[in-house]
Amino acid sequence: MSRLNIELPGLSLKNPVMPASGCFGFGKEYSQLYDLNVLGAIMIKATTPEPRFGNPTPRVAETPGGMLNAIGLQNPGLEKVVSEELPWLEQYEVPIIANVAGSTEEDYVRVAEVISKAPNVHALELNISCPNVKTGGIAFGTDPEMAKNLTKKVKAVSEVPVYVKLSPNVSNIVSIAKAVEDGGADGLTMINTLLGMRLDLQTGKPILANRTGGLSGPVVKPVALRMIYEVSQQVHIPIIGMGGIQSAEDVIEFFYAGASAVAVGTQNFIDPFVCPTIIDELPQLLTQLGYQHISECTGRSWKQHEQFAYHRA
Amino acid sequence: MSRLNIELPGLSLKNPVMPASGCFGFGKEYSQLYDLNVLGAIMIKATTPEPRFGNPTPRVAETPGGMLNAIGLQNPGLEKVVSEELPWLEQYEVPIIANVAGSTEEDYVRVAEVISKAPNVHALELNISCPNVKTGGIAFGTDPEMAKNLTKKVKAVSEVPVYVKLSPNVSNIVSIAKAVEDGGADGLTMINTLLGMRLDLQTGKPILANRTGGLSGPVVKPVALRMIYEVSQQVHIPIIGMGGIQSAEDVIEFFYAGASAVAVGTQNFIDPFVCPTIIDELPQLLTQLGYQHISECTGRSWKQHEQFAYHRA
Amino acid sequence: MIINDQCTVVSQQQIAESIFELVLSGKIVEEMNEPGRFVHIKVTEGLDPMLRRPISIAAINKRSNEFTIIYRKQGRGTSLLANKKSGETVDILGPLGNGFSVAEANIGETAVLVGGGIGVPPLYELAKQLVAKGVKVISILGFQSQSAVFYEEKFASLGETYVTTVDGTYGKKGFVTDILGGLVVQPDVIYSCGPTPMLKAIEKGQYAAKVFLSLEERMGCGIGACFACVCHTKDDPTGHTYKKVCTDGPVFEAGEVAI
Amino acid sequence: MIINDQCTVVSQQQIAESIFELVLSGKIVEEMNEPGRFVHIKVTEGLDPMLRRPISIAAINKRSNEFTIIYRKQGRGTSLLANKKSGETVDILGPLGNGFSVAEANIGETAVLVGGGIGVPPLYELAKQLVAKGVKVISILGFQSQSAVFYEEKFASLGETYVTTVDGTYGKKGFVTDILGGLVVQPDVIYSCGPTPMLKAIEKGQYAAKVFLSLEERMGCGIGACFACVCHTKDDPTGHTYKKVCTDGPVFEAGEVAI
Ligand SMILES: Cc1cc2nc3c(=O)[nH]c(=O)nc-3n(C[C@H](O)[C@H](O)[C@H](O)COP(=O)(O)OP(=O)(O)OC[C@H]3O[C@@H](n4cnc5c(N)ncnc54)[C@H](O)[C@@H]3O)c2cc1C
Ligand SMILES: Cc1cc2nc3c(=O)[nH]c(=O)nc-3n(C[C@H](O)[C@H](O)[C@H](O)COP(=O)(O)OP(=O)(O)OC[C@H]3O[C@@H](n4cnc5c(N)ncnc54)[C@H](O)[C@@H]3O)c2cc1C
Ligand SMILES: Cc1cc2nc3c(=O)[nH]c(=O)nc-3n(C[C@H](O)[C@H](O)[C@H](O)COP(=O)(O)O)c2cc1C
Ligand SMILES: Cc1cc2nc3c(=O)[nH]c(=O)nc-3n(C[C@H](O)[C@H](O)[C@H](O)COP(=O)(O)O)c2cc1C
Ligand code: FES
Ligand code: FES
Repeated sequence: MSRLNIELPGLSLKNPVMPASGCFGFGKEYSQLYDLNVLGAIMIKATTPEPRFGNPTPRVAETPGGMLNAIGLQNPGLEKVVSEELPWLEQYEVPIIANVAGSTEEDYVRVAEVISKAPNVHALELNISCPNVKTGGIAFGTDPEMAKNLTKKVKAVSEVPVYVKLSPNVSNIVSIAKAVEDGGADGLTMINTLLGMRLDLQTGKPILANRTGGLSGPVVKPVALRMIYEVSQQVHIPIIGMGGIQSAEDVIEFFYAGASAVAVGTQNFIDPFVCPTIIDELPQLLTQLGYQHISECTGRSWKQHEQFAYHRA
Repeated sequence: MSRLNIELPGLSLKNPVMPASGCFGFGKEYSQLYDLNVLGAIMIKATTPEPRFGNPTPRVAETPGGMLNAIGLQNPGLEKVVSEELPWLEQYEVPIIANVAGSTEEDYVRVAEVISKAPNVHALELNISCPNVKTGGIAFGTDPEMAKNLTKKVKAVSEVPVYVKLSPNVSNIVSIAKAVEDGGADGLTMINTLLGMRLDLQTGKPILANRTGGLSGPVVKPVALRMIYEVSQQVHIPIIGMGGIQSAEDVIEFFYAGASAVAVGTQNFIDPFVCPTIIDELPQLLTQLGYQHISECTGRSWKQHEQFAYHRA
Repeated sequence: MIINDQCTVVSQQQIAESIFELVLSGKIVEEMNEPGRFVHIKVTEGLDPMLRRPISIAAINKRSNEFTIIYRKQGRGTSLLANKKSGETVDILGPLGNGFSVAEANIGETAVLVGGGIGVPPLYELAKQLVAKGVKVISILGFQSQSAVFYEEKFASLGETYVTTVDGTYGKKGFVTDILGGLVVQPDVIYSCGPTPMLKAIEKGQYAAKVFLSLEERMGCGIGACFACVCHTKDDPTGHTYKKVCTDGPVFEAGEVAI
Repeated sequence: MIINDQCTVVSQQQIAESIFELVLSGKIVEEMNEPGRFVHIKVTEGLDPMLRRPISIAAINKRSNEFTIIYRKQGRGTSLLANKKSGETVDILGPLGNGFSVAEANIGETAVLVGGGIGVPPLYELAKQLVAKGVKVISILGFQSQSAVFYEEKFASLGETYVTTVDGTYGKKGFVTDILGGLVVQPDVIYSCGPTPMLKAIEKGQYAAKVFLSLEERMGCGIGACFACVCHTKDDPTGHTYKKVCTDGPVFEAGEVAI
């Protein structure tokens, strides 16, 4: 009996662990290192209608306990993703979640329409939270109305369930989450990166050519957990959690906060075997903590509070 | 000739390094360790009209490279701060910046009016960004209109310049900064803590009794730098920067981003001698980097970009 | 005076399951006198982990300029501490807090020391000082299981010593209060350190006129500046009066604070 | 094959000002053949610092199962690496990237190796392999100052070797290109690694028909997945075609990418 399988809209996951978008390319590199079939799913790199080179380099900078990136959505473009990258991934029995990006509503709609038809794409991840592009991206992610409208339009054309990826750079994450739920989102993925910066001591200038970049890694974990905790209590759609996950223990913490599955980003760069390692370790950790199935952990932090409030009433 | 003195509204600082509010109590504890006269200024613990016990314990939790706190503005109340804490601090030749907090506009106004009359209080720091209290605090810090109105009211009664302390938990830090500048703020202090959370692996419950708490320490540095960089280019009032400062190098990085002075918070807990150490090390670092005076570093990141744009035109 | 000292590891050894005894030397020892105080340890340079860890002083040796701490390896901080080898340095801030007052027990009186698990260590220095003063010491040490028992002989060499284990694998099966309640002599003073339920039971039992309890709380600064470690006072359990565990405590008299 | 190996420190020594030579052993050596590839090093467990550091392989010793890296101690990562002592382990991911192709130089031809500063190390394994093949090797090594010079004798034992220093404190005062331009023999192949201005000058000078340059770029993953390290191709300098320094490079033929 599997203790890790999870059913989410569009996704029958053998386990709830997947690489996060932009941290795993289109899978080829990591396939040299291990069998991708062990993964619960794969979130592929953001796809835009046209090929994009992205930002000038340097594109990464290190911060205490984390990193900044300003890749700028570099990708080979919709056509090539659909004709080359996705077909290559078909050799694996792993559902693909396609990360959809763009500068205008039309961009998102176009990518969603086409990419959602690919046989191995089981869900879309609507990236309204990329901090590293000048137009679109995060603008959609900080305005509830815009986020809702975009979600609606994408839902209208998508052949698979749509997850919306939320930005943490907002005053009120719950209002954005509710707006996209209203717009018809089937699920949420959170969080994308926090906007940050580093400056070079010698020159006084930003280390990143793009000046600012997205903060990821262990440092963002407490922010991600807090947001998932807040949002999961207010929406009725599932959350795929991410932000600084490094270990099986971290996965459980995200489930406690309210996640139903998780993605691992930055840690793939540090330990390329982190996903299979976590998947291996989860069953034993569940045993240790006294759970039969990982789904028992979802929302345990607030579900217990509810129960507690109930008992007192 | 001093290479570190800085003139800011209300504040003649012999050097630009001061302990951050809430991380230094009212100075007594650290005075056992070193002579407080070395400090540029002292930002004292938030003061509310009435004494507050704050939140239940545990009030702190560790996170990778940072910490969460949910003290909840514990303080002895306005009367005692004015009659006991501030007079005790008068033995030092150090300007005091009084951190003003409350649940309602009236609270802020009352504290500001009284505390700004204390002879050694040279400036107020309006705390509209505490994430750990249910009413007031951060609500004022995420709504530009509320922030502006509160600033106006406090300015109307304060006998000393008013600095407003900004919350990083917002979609658009520049709009809040401009709003409080409009409201008459003499300066800004930024950033307060990022809202975060940790969960206990064994129980599934939040580690903090208050559930969520404010994230501080090195992890928030890139976020603080980015916000200071954005805001300093858009306002005409000075910024006292803070968020993860641990070293003289960090101080320079904050200046580059746009700060005119800095505060050190969490690092006081790890190295209680951090402020004097940084103050000692700054002159040598300036020499190494080729600056005569620390003020040359302020805004160097974007001032150079301006120059560059100018040269190209 | 509180100082920040880079102490040298004299020796480190495991003395029970997950329990380590670390002997350190440094000039901080000159500042150490009262038992029951603690040190705040930065287990590694850098930010992983970032915060200091509070650990009680278990023994002070003025002559050799050494002190001992005993700790349980549990999370990242104590695990890294357990890796320290002789000759390496450890960043120590201290001594901190208010400890056990030896003055509360008079010559010839009987003090009962009640420790639970990693609450046992600070009682050892206390026992030594009490005995040196001429106070009769009875020690009651509670552990989970046989494998967790440590320092029994050390305490035994200073006075009557009882050991309990929760699972009965060593000493008497049960809790320290089982022994405490059955003592023939009436203690003049009780000093205790251990898990909160144990301290509560001891406070409730009113086993002696003077009872001193050492508390634990999550700490930030350890020196009284951050308000992380406060507790309510017993006579104002919901008000705004408070005590700080790091400076007013960790040792309080029973009835002083709400535990 | 790329593997993640916990290598053992065989020796570590400082060989010039701030320059360290670290010899490691591990089964990863079985995977190492081509010169000019690099390893991605996690200098310490935990998150301080977090990212791996790319460092070139300077020498491969298949018989003893050892390889050498030479690096400049500058930031936190390399400083921690410099503390590693014999017997300790270092977390190595590799070998990574496309290195210098020995096949490009034919037996009897002349290859000129041009290295600047910490660009010198990967040329050493290259020199050894070229000489073993029967290629004539001339090495031109540029440094800032006398105190920064290293490995001159090692290169000299493999062929004609020139050293330049910027301040003239050792060898010829000036830049490597001063020597390169004045060589009597016409190089068949040039292999170079060093600071970008140097590489640009070599590319521009067209000193040989075949020129190979090893680039540096800030890296995330090191294996081609994160798009941190891309550069434009020379024939499409503003378009969307690109090469990744970590997998397509670090070694490129002159004219391949925009540097
Ligand atoms: C005054 C005082 C004296 C103490 N004396 C001893 C002693 O002599 N021997 C001993 O083994 N332990 C003692 N403790 C408990 C000790 O501080 C914790 O076991 C230790 O901090 C755990 O650190 P960690 O990194 O291993 O665990 P982690 O769980 O990784 O620590 C995470 C964070 O929680 C804090 N924390 C975790 N458990 C505790 C706790 N029980 N009390 C306070 N903070 C905690 C840590 O300090 C750290 O900030 C004492 C605690 C206090 C307050
Ligand atoms: C393919 C390749 C091969 C290299 N080979 C060598 C070598 O053989 N010997 C040697 O001394 N150095 C080499 N370098 C440079 C080396 O990677 C950096 O000196 C090192 O990463 C600095 O780390 P730090 O922690 O000391 O510095 P920090 O400045 O603290 O590093 C901060 C961040 O910037 C990155 N960084 C800093 N400088 C560089 C740089 N020049 N190139 C790429 N990333 C950088 C670090 O990796 C880290 O992520 C090579 C770089 C590349 C890309
Ligand atoms: C180098 C890099 C590239 C990224 N690219 C994308 C992307 O293309 N689309 C996207 O939605 N998120 C992208 N992200 C964000 C991650 O998917 C993830 O949300 C974030 O990094 C937090 O998780 P982590 O801390 O585990 O990395 C990227 C992150 C990094 C570090
Ligand atoms: C324990 C603790 C208590 C704090 N209390 C206050 C406070 O009372 N008022 C306030 O404006 N900021 C308070 N802060 C925020 C700090 O002043 C500072 O803005 C923040 O911690 C970021 O700086 P740092 O990373 O250097 O700590 C507190 C921070 C900590 C860690
Ligand atoms: S730990 Fe900071 S006040 Fe006690
Ligand atoms: S470093 Fe990640 S693609 Fe090159």
